[in-house]
Amino acid sequence: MKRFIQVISSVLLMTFLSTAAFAAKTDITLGMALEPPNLDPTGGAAAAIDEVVYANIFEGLTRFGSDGSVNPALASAWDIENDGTRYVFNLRPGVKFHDGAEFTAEDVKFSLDRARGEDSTNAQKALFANIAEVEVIDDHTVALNLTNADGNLLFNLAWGDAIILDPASADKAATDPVGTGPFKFSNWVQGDRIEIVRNDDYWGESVALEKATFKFISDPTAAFAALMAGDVDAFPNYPAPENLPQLEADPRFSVVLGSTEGETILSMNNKSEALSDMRVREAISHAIDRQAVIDGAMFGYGTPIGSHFAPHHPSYIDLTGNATFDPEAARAMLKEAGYIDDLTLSLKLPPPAYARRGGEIIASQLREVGIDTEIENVEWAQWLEQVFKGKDYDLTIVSHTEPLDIGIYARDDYYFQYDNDDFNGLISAFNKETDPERRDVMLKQAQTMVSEDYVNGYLFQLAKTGVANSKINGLWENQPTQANDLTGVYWSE
Amino acid sequence: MPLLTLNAVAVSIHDTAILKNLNTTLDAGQVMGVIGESGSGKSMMALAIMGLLPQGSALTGQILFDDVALNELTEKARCQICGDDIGMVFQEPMTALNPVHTIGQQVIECIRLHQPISRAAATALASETLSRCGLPSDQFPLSRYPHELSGGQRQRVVIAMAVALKPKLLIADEPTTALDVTTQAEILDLLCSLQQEDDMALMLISHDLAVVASMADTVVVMKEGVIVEQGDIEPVFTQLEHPYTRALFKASDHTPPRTAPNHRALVNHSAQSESPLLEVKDLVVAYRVPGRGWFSRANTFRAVDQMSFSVNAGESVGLVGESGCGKSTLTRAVLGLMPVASGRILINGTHIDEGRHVLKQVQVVFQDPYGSFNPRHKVARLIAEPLNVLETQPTRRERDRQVVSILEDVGLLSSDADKYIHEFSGGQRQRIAIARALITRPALIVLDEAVSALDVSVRATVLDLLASLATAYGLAYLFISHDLSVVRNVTDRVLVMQSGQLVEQGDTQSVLDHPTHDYTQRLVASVPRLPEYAHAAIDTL
Amino acid sequence: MAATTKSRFRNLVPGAVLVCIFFGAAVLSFFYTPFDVEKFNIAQRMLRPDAVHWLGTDHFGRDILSMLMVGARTSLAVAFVAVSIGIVVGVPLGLMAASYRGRWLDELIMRGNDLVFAFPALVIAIMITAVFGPSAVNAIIAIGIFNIPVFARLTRGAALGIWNREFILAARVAGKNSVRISVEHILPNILNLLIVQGTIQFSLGILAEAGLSYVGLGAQPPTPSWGRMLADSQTLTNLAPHLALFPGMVIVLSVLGLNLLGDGLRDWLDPRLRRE
Amino acid sequence: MLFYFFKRIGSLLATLVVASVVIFTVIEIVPGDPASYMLGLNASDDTVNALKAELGLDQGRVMRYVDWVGGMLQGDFGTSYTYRTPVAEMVAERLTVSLPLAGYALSLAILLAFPAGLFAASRRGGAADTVIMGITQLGVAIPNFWFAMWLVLLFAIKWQWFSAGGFPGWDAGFWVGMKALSLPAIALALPQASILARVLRSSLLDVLNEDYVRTARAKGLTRRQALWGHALRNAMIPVLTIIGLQFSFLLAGAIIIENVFFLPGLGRLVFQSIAQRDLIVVESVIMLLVFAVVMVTFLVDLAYAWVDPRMRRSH
Repeated sequence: MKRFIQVISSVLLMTFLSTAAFAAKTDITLGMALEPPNLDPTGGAAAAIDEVVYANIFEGLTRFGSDGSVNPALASAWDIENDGTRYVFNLRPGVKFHDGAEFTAEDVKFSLDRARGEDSTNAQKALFANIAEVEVIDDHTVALNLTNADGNLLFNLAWGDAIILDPASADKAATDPVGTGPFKFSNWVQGDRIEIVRNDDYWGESVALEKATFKFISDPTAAFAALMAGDVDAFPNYPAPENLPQLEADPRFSVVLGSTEGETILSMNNKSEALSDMRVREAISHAIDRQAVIDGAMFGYGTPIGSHFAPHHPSYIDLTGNATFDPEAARAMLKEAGYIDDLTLSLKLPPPAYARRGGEIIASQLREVGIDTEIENVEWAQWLEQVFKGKDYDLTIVSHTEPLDIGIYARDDYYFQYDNDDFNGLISAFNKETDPERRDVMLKQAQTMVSEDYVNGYLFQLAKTGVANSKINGLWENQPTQANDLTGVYWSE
Repeated sequence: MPLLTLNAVAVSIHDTAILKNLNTTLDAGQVMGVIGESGSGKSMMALAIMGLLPQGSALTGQILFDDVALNELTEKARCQICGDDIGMVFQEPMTALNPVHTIGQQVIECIRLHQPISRAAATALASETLSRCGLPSDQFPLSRYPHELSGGQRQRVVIAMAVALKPKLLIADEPTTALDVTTQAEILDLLCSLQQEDDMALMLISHDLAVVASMADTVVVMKEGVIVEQGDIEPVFTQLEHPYTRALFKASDHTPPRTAPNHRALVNHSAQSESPLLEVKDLVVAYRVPGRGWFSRANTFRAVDQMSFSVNAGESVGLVGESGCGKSTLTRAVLGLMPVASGRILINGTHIDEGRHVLKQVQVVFQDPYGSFNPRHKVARLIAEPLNVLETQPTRRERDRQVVSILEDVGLLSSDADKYIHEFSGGQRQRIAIARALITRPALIVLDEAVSALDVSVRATVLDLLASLATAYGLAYLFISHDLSVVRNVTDRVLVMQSGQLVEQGDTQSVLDHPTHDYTQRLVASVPRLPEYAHAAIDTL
Repeated sequence: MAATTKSRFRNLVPGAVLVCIFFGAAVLSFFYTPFDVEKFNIAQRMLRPDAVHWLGTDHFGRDILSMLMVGARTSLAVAFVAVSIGIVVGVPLGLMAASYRGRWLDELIMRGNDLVFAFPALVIAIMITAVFGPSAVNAIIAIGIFNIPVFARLTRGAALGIWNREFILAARVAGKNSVRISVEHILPNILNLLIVQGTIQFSLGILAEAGLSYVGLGAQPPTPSWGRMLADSQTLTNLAPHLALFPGMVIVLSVLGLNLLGDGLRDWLDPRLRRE
Repeated sequence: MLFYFFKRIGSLLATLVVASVVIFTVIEIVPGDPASYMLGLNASDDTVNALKAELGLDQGRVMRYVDWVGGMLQGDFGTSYTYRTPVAEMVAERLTVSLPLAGYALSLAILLAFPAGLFAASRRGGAADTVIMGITQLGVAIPNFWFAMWLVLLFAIKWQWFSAGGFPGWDAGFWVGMKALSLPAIALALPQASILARVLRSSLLDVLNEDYVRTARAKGLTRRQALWGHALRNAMIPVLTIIGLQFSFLLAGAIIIENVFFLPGLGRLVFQSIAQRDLIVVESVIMLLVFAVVMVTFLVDLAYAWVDPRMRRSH
């Protein structure tokens, strides 16, 4: 077998040398694990939608930078008035939709009203809950009047679900998206690929790539094969970390490790019979060897976390100490809680490798402290039905990929069924707060609270493991939101 | 000099000898009859000549045809002779033709295989040959498929293929055994005329002495792979030197000694009632045949049409008729296996569908000694099966006792009770079948072609057994057969059946000697007879 | 045309040997496996075969040989039960159809068969698991369902042949009803056929289990099964080919063994059925 | 013949109707609804209901069944919940991959199987026979997806003769398309070829024992001539059945292979749709597949009649 690998790599090396001298390419093929169900980010939750259209085809008033910062986009500047309850945006002039339509304040009003309206099918409707009125001042000025002061507004408007559509083409967005971005939608071979091409009269500085193809490869082996065979140039979220060392060793590829907003947690049903007892939850947290999970499931890629918070965020505090790996302690606590080798919990695992593999490892670790688990692998649809909606579960493993989403702990009837009035109070206060310092403090409190209540088992921050041809530059390193922003991407000679 | 010579030919399959040291000759234009019972190796000899021996068989000696040693030729060279100079006709016309080719194609193929002539010419020759063989192309176009022809017609096609190229030698292996008497007669005539027209040599293989005697110039008598006697037919058949030949003759015309059944046996059956044992009144049995076309009502086909007859206790009644005349349907009806459209079947005056106890009076022996037993059951169980019809099931011991005694009655050993059926010969199996029929102490046994599948010698012994049982048990027989000679020898009365109807009935002797109905006449006429000299010989036995 | 004893056992012996090995391994695994398959050891993962781990270790550091032994239980059990379902349901249906040949019940059963046959097996299997959630049991059901018409059809065909034999007439003369005839006369005479088909279906069952598990619909963790081992190893083939190699080979060999056994039995039990 | 023909059509339709009911009912009990799947974790209930209404999921069952069937009869298979495009279009799109793939694989299988089967049968018991039968035994035993894995490892990753998967589309050129389908087709064909070869051989051997083959030999045909001229056509009937079954199998059964080679085929469409609870697609595609199977069997029956004149009159 060793020889076999050597043969492969030597062959690869040769092909590399032979393909070394080429003029700079202006087209790129990106691999994606999941195919978007449609291309309207305001009409579906699937991350894959944003991964294709965000910042490429569609733009919002604000947008995320690769470091997570919120930057101007269609809005060139804004003023905050009435101590945070009114935002006035100056829109960029001379912006055109791909179909030639002029971009005006009316479009903004239309889009935001559409998103928050009665029959809205926007997956993140909550983001706009706080908007009382969208007020068109003139063609290039629009104001948002809020019910309460909202420190998150600019941040919220940067989400893919808040992009601006043209009333004329909005309905076709699902299959024929028309936006203001640097790329135009050109072709979709369902089940195989989506192609976008450069938008030559883009308002911003024009992009280097003339054409980009998103190829959908769900099977990790296939993904590896596709990279090796040169069928795809890059895989921004490479689905099989186990192959990364090999790819790193390969001069044709550069492996980019970055952070995502994905807090990967062992969610616990805080209202289920056994888990309503905090001692049990704490025991479980101590029974888990995070590093083993990270190594076994993610092959070492991932940062341990102690709370529901992203390490790269300025307000992050390391709380991993609250749940150190300590089987003895775990046993003791279980005993205290009255369970001696007689606790059986259901563990429902959605498709991603972190859940399926991680689940098996955690199951074996729990077995060590005397907790039996009934593993059930579920498809996402079932997961939503049974776990997320039905709360028919004890344990599950999910990565929560929305940015700064610790607020979900305050939602009543959210699937962990955590309810803690102090925490709810804290969050609602935080949402109103606009002062950075106090927001920072509040976030730190929130982290500590959920960590010390052992609401869930906090495992690790999902790493963004991107693989790309080493001659490609400008792909996002981190993933503040689900996106493959191609504006800055170019091939070096 | 002879056309065909066998020099010390011996054949063995997987090292078991099938044919041993055969020496014989056949001259051009001559007819050689080959006589022998099953397993005598007569068919194997034919296959050996054609080079169609099964895989794994080894042949020694020489088969000379026109001074060429066939068995030393290459497959190719041999194939040039076979079908051209040597033709062959097989026993089973139903399966001898390729179902997916038209009869024309099959004849033409044979012609063009050996003669470089145009398709047109071949077609012409083919249709000519077929009409020579009694299939004129105006009624039987070359485009017919085998399944559209009757057995006799198919056999004519096979013959046509064999004689199309006017071979020097025609081998006919039991060409008529599977056919009805009348058809048999026609086919034999056909072979005869063809043989004379083309002056072929003919090797006619048959188990039927009469058939051979009526056609052959010379005869070869085979037994267990050996030629026991051969020579010109008349001397052989008159002197009957060899004991085996003599035995064959005796058996072929065997008349079992028949004494009237003793009265006690009878009385206990035909219950005081004066009604006959079996009475069939205006019986109609019909099949539904799905109508062609959509809503056309399924029209019914009357297999048995308005038949009335009766069988008295202790009597032996023959039922003759050709295949498809409704014999077996009638049998099944009488056995209560078939719904009756109209008419009545009475046993001792009671209707058969009034329950099992009536049915136990009637039992049956089927034709096929191989197919009529469940190979997975032991003999004891097989024989005891009909006991199921009794109201009160006997105890196990009682059952075994009956089985054993019956086994002995039919001339088998009590030890045979726990053997499986495949350990028995055909004759023994029919004895077991009889035992099975006897176990319920019936008054009537239906013998459905019960001896047709047996070799003459075996048949004779079985017939004797039946006769003696009739006496001992006071049995009546309904003896269904296509073989008039047997019927003549074992029955008191005979019923003649044609296409579902009873055309003639009466005392066996008179009916068969002076048939009134023309069908009966045709039937009787077509039965092959031993020539006078042979009869003379038999009488001297 | 009797076969020489040599060719008669050419299939039977190797087939039987292979099958015995795998069943043996499965049984043995209840009492002994080289290593505990419940113990994970991430540090020891994906070791190449060596003196300690004869077939190496998997991505959780479990001993592959042990996994294969334990996995044999699942894979064989799934296939076996699935076949049993097919036989238990299919054979009676077939017998019924045969004894009512030509009538509406026969029609009904046969049309039912066609219906099941008409459905794309794998798709339905996926549907079933979508409805009831993936598990070994549901895999069994999914595979079992498609075994039913196979046996029903086979049984009916063979039974029809037997029904025409004269000994059935004899049994009817003895006043036996079609149920008793089916049980006493038909069944014993088609048993060989069923056994042979059984082994064949068994092997197909193993393949099916592998296929289902490969798409994640078979046995659920932690229960090992050959199919799941393949599935788990699929992303690692280029890293540690032996993870995919051994389970695959085991599947191939067991299926091969069963097929050989099937052909062998056919040759051995009943010359009339012989294909060779 | 005509009567038979219509009778078959009748039972064919019956099958389809029953099938449609079965499919619909099964789909109905599948847990998980597309709307909430599409809207994900943070969606509020009224949003979900809004979408449900938009997708027409709020109507009654009978209503939906009628709509569905009625639609299909007019060639309208409904609109995909997730893709928001007409199912008919999607299916047509996928068929441009699945049909050629199935055809490619099947012809490969036939091209391999016939020579092998004939050769083995004519050399029966000989060395060649033993070898061929050995190989086919192996071929039957190898799981095609496992085989596919190694194909990719060798031909795509190691030697890079073929791309690891995906489908450029026919507009990229016929041969390009064929090349992309080659590895999958091979992976699919191997087991099918083995089965076919075995069936062909055994059915040939059965036929070779028939009386009419002996008759043919008596006419002076050599063994080989008899094999070609008389045995082959009669041996076709079981073979045809198998080919029919295999085609319909390949149409849908390629799911796993399509995953290994990430081909945008019909099988994968169903697979994804089930995962995404895009039930309208699932229903319609399964229905389509059932239809295909039924049609194929029907055609096979007709083929029987063509091969065997006896069938033309029967029934």
